[in-house]
Amino acid sequence: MESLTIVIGGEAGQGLVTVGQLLAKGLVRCGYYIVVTQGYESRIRGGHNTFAIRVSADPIHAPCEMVDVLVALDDDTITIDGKLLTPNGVMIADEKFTLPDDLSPRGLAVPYSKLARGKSLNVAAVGVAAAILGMPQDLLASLVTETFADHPEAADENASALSAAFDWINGREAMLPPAKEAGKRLTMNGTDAVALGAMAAGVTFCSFYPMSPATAISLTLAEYSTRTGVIVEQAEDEIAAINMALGAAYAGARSIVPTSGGGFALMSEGVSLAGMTETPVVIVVGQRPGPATGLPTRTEQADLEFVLRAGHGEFPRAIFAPADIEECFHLTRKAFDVSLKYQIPAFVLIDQFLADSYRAVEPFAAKDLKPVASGIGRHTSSEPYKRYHVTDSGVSPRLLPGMSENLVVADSDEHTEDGHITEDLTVRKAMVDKRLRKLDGVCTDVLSPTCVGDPDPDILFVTWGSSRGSVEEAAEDIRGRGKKTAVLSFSQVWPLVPEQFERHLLSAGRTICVEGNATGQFARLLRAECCFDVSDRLPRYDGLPITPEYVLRALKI
Amino acid sequence: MESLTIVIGGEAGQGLVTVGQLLAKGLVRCGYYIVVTQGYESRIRGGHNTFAIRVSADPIHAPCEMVDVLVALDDDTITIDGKLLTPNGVMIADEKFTLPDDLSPRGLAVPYSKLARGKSLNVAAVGVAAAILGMPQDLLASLVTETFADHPEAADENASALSAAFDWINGREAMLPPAKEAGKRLTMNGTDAVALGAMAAGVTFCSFYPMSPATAISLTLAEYSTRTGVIVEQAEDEIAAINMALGAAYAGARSIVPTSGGGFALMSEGVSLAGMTETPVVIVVGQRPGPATGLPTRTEQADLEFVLRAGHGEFPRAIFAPADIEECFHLTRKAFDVSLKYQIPAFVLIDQFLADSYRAVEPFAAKDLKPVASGIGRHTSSEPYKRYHVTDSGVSPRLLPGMSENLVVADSDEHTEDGHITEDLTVRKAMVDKRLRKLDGVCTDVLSPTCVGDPDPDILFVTWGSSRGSVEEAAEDIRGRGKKTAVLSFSQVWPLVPEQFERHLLSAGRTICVEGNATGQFARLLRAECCFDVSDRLPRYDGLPITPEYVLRALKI
Amino acid sequence: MTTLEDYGTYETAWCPGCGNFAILDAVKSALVAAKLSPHEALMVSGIGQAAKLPHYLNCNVFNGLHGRALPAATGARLANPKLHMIVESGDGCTYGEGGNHFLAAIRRNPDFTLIVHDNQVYGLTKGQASPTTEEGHVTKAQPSGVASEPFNPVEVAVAMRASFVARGFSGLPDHLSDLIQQGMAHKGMAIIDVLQPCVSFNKVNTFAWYKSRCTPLPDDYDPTDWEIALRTAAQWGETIPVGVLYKNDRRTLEDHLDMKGPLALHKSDSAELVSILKSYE
Amino acid sequence: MTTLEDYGTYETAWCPGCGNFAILDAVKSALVAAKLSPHEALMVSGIGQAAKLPHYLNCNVFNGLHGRALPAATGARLANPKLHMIVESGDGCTYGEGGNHFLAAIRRNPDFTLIVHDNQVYGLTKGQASPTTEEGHVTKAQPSGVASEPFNPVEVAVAMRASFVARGFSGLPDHLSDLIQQGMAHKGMAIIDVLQPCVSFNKVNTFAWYKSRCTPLPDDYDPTDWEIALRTAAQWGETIPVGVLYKNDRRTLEDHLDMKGPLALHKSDSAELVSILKSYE
Ligand SMILES: Cc1ncc(C[n+]2csc(CCOP(=O)(O)OP(=O)(O)O)c2C)c(N)n1
Ligand SMILES: Cc1ncc(C[n+]2csc(CCOP(=O)(O)OP(=O)(O)O)c2C)c(N)n1
Ligand code: SF4
Ligand code: SF4
Ligand SMILES: [Mg+2]
Ligand SMILES: [Mg+2]
Repeated sequence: MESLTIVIGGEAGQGLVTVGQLLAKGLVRCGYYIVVTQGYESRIRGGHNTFAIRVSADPIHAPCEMVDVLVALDDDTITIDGKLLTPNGVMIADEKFTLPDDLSPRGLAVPYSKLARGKSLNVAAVGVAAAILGMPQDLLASLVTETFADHPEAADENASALSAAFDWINGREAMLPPAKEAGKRLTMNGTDAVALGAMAAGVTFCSFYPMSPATAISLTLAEYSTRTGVIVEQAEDEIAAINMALGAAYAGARSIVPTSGGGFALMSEGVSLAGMTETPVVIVVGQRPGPATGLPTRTEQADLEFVLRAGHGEFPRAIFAPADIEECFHLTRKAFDVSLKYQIPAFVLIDQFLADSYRAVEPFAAKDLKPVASGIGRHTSSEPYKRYHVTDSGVSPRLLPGMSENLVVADSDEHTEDGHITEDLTVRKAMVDKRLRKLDGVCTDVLSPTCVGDPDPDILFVTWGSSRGSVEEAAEDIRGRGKKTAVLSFSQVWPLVPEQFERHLLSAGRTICVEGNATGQFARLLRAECCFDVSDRLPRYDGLPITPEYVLRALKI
Repeated sequence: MESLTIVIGGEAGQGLVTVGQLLAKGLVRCGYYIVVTQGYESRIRGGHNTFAIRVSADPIHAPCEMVDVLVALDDDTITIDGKLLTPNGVMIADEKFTLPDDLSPRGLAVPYSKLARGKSLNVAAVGVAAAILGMPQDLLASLVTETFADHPEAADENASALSAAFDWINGREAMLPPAKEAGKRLTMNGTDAVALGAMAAGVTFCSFYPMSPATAISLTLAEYSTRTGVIVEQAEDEIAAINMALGAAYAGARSIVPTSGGGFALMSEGVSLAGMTETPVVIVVGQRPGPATGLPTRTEQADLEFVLRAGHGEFPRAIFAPADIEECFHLTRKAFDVSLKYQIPAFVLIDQFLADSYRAVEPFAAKDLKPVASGIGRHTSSEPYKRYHVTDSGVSPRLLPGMSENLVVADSDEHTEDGHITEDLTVRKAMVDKRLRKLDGVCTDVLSPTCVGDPDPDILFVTWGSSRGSVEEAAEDIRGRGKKTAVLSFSQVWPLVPEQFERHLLSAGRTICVEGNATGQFARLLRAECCFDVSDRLPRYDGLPITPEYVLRALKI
Repeated sequence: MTTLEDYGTYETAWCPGCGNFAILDAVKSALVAAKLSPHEALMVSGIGQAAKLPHYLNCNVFNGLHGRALPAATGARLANPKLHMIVESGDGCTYGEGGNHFLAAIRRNPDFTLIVHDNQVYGLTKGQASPTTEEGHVTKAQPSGVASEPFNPVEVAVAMRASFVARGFSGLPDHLSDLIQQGMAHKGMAIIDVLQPCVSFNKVNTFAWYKSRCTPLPDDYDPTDWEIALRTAAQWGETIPVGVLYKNDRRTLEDHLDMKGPLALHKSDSAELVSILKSYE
Repeated sequence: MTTLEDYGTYETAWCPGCGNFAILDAVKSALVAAKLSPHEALMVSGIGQAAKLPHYLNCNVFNGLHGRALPAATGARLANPKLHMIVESGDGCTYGEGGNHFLAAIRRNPDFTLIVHDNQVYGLTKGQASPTTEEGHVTKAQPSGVASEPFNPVEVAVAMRASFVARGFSGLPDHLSDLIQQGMAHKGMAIIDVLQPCVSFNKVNTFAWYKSRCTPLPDDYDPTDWEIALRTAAQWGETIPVGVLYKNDRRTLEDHLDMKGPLALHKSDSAELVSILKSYE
């Protein structure tokens, strides 16, 4: 499919994200598909940031490294991102900057001081870009009005900057082909979609400690808290966050805890508590490059094994790794479902790339979504209620404290069926078996990996989480060159049910596991779970997302 | 080999451990081999505790479930442990208790009130047991004098109780065969040996937060702190403990951090910091059954995968799992060595069983041990010193702050060679590669698993850590019944070097992985690391150690 | 009517002579005095000897992690403001491992009662120093004596203007039960630090030691005067004042959040979600 | 002689106009005034905007985890008592994530200086409330305003009898540099809470806001009087006193441990080990 990539580059604090979002939303409203990649540093002002929008009239699912339209808000952007400009690419920059000589006629030196007043320079830049792309002026104008509705003065300034920009470009041929249908899609990124998925699951409690790139999930929940009734509590630390979430869940809340690797590390003990007390909780881990503080604003997929093994002792869990924004929504919702159904901790593993990646998303049929089951039972027998009654499925009927005359006793020690601390080692064994038996149920609910492409492929790519889009696009490209390819992609990475996918692995000529970490964590998991050793690994761990080009380069194609 | 098991049973607070240690030490001094198993509850007084000493004139390495001599200090012991008495076993109890009818003549109703005054009843009980075992009275008498040296009054009382007990038994045939050689061996348990191993490695700093079964390691280090110069600091929590240890190590200390699963969970972030800053530290994890608080005083081997994956991001580590007390000493020392050499976190994974298991240990040739290398380099070049200089081995020369004019900059963010925070993604990749390259070095230093038994065995048992002794004894027993058996046993569980052991796995008819957890963590690790799937798993997770009988029962032998 | 029998009698894992027994009795009698049925009460605890208390009476229980009783309790509180909650743990659990949560809970002021069994030692792990152990106290972990100055929880709580700060003594059971009743009746977080002898590991601060020092506040003591309260809370010597040291009527966390009822009864409104989704168009 | 140049000049990742620049200058001038060469100084920090400071001058650096500067510093202190140490971090890092360590460090009293850049907000993560953010302050994370009462670090430190407690303001650079010099000269932990405007995220407590309130203590102020110190530390309104609020000469952690020199120079004595092993015979 044909696509263009627009990159807006500048310093932190220049308002890059605001205009990037504006342009992104405008494109989606026009009916285009987009994939946004945000690159920024761990600072509030200065440095070099980019907001890249790949756009196409056809569905796209991956970023692209080349630049067709570069909106340079500072000098650095010209030198750094200018290198990636395609032969027909256009660079848009303030006339006061020096554009490279070899650029004309593809350099547009814009007289911003004439087009824009005050802070509206950015909007003028968007206007220029929108105009050369061929976007309708009125659509952008109304978007600007909406965006700045709370700041009437800014709104006026921006509106006039926009029209001045369109006037200045006037008459140039549109770079974008027309969109295929009017846009009804939503524009949102991964953190939005996770938050909305949680709302769709009826989330009522969120405790968090700020940490990039997960903070925005809690902020979105907070933004709508008065409308949805969710309580959002900033905790004193991550340990408090997880323990609050568990206390709340015990008492009947649907709890979510968004964090990132380092914060999650502090929650490991709490994860184990969730396992022992069989308290449902959804934990979202927004991955970024580690170890330790690492690169706080970049992307990586290196916390899979940690999330899988976090917490001392043994207990079942489920881990979802959404591949795109739709899945961020649906799988967060499903994480609640599984967590409540089996009374286990469930994880949503995203990463900075996906967290920040705006896309055009088919509207969710929010009205038609079946409500997530509460998992709360009733106690009708005349026997005293037992929170940890041993059942065949391992799932014990769950009641809530204070909501009936029954007493609900939850304990972090090994406990009897009625929840009290015990030293009886026969009970111990029965309780371990009961807890682990729940995994059988979880397995029946596991989302199958998708496998797209040729049957019996020469190359089967294996991937997981947010890398799917790029790997599928690369595979398609290779297929275009006459090789049979397919992509096996996991959006639920635990538990794995080999029967769902083993045949794909076995039918491939060569298997290549593409993932955003250095040591090949998913490849190792495949070996551990189905004794299958992929032929090759294609890792990325420089802080950037896997792109189709990255895959092709690595395969020397 | 022939052996007897003496069990002392009673309530917490009855002084069981004191007399158990007395008897254990006495037996070792006589020249016997022992294996102690302690069973106790998470309380200070009351409940049902046991101190079991298996004793033999030949080397033994495993506990035994049957009881030959039962010293019952309370009624419960008679009913509970009495069931395990062998046909020729003897039960020793106060005459005021009612011994089971079917016991005579194997029940000894002791008139303690006549033999002992005050608190010396326990020593009288030891005396009775020692006398029927056939231990020399004078050896025990001097041991009692030593043990109560600080309480002259108690010493006197105990001495007379002891001789009264011997007099009372007078003339009975010794149950124990004579020892084969005079005892020169040491009596110590796992926590002692870990602490001593750390001292042998020149430990200078220990930070900890109390947690069973690891606390005793720190207490032993504290006990000798004025003599060895080690600083032992009780931290406000486990997070402080690990961060203190790292701060101290950065500044030149050799740091150790003893903890258990739940405390370790809180250290996950710190482990990641050790990985990123390349700060050496030894972390001892004393495993107990989880999840969460679990069974605080029992045993399990279920934190392997957690310790292996703890911490976000990717970095090398080494994990030792001593099989016996000698290895507790030597592998703790080796953990320091590896940690200092490669500037990585190194782990010693023990468990409650081993922590509390007194054994007869060949004296360590402390004088002949080669000192553990400091890992501190020198900076001779005229270039400024770079803490994270990229080298072929991945190991950068390490200097200490304040010890020269060179500045030592350590950073939890991704950093340049000179240790300063960076956003350069090329540097990022180089640093990941540098850190991970160190694993190659670690691999060259890996301790080979031991493989004992028949070549090409019908059954190859695979095991790790403290289960080795029991599995080897069970294998020997099976061999005695005409089946070829062998045991492959890992005392270093990470990294694994398949070339060291693959041939053993492949040459076996059937492979059975015996480990103290429910889900088969080591078996899974074998699949992940060498794509080898054991034929069967033999798990134990009821809080008790794996015993030879347990293995034989499970195999229906 | 609720009676003591409703709260049951259980075998405990405590040592004979331990101060915990008296605290348990005081808690039960306070619950009865408050006319609460067992199912209306939720007890949250951490890990330690003290933290086992909730297992020894009939009620709802969340017995969580060492040091983490307060955040778990805060979560439960927010999930169901109708529950009558007592948080129960030891000095090590609350001021050691859980120190940060102690500070945060005072700042939040949730409406529950915190009872800290302060035996000035880590009991369950066999006698290491806790934050309230006195300087110089010798233990196996501190063979040269504790190096840190002790933490005075009531002093810090008063300094931070916690909304209810009391000190009790397990050897004054009626006084203690009354403190707990007052704490439960108080709107906001009631902190009750209860001095409690540990017969097994604290050979310094014994029953007799406390008994000779703990002196109830005079009847005319004004717990609303912050400066006096601070001075009183700081007292720790031949006389240790016990009673309600300080209180105020700060807003509670629940007031701030304008809480309506149990979150479990909250009906999520799909129309609201639809309208929120619209803002992403 | 050490000069400012020895400490170098670096590009920073801070926002133009941020109060951090003045703090950096004050730290450098205090180091020069103390006649320390860069290699004699160790700066330990956590994570946040403030915590980046050690990267912007020549010295030894341990830039650890968010919230964990104090324990790392305590470890380094114990490993080498000869190092001249400054611990540097933000209000979120020190009083939020690191609150428990703040309490423990006050009780331990290690000999180093703690400089807290108190901008009353989480800067690096974009403006959420920190423990010192005022009640009612609106942020994206607290759209209905902060529900908790703010933490007054100097008040708690004085209440706990920390050995040196000061408050400074980045807008009074000479005064601040003097505080840091005094802190470094003090034997024991010197706590300096530095009010610092965050131009990007704190639109309430701005430079002007602080400037009009921060008032140096009078010359005759007696920082050894605990009650006065406590009252002074509690002041937070139209006037905010800055200066050394309180100090005492408590024993330090190092005194207690009778430390002799860098642990790295410690020679382990195998004869001692042999004799210890003998006790296991
Ligand atoms: C994370 C963690 N660290 C350590 C422990 C071990 N531990 C259990 S109880 C306890 C101390 C309890 O002291 P305190 O809270 O004063 O209660 P007490 O036993 O004195 O009543 C400790 C350290 C634990 N369970 N979890
Ligand atoms: C364990 C952990 N949790 C959260 C974060 C994310 N984080 C980085 S800086 C910061 C807040 C910093 O605030 P403050 O300490 O006040 O410093 P400032 O940026 O305001 O100077 C947070 C929450 C982290 N790095 N690590
Ligand atoms: S150890 Fe101390 S606190 Fe615990 S039950 Fe025994 S006497 Fe009570
Ligand atoms: S965000 Fe605030 S504190 Fe951070 S550098 Fe900018 S102005 Fe300073
Ligand atoms: Mg205690
Ligand atoms: Mg701040």
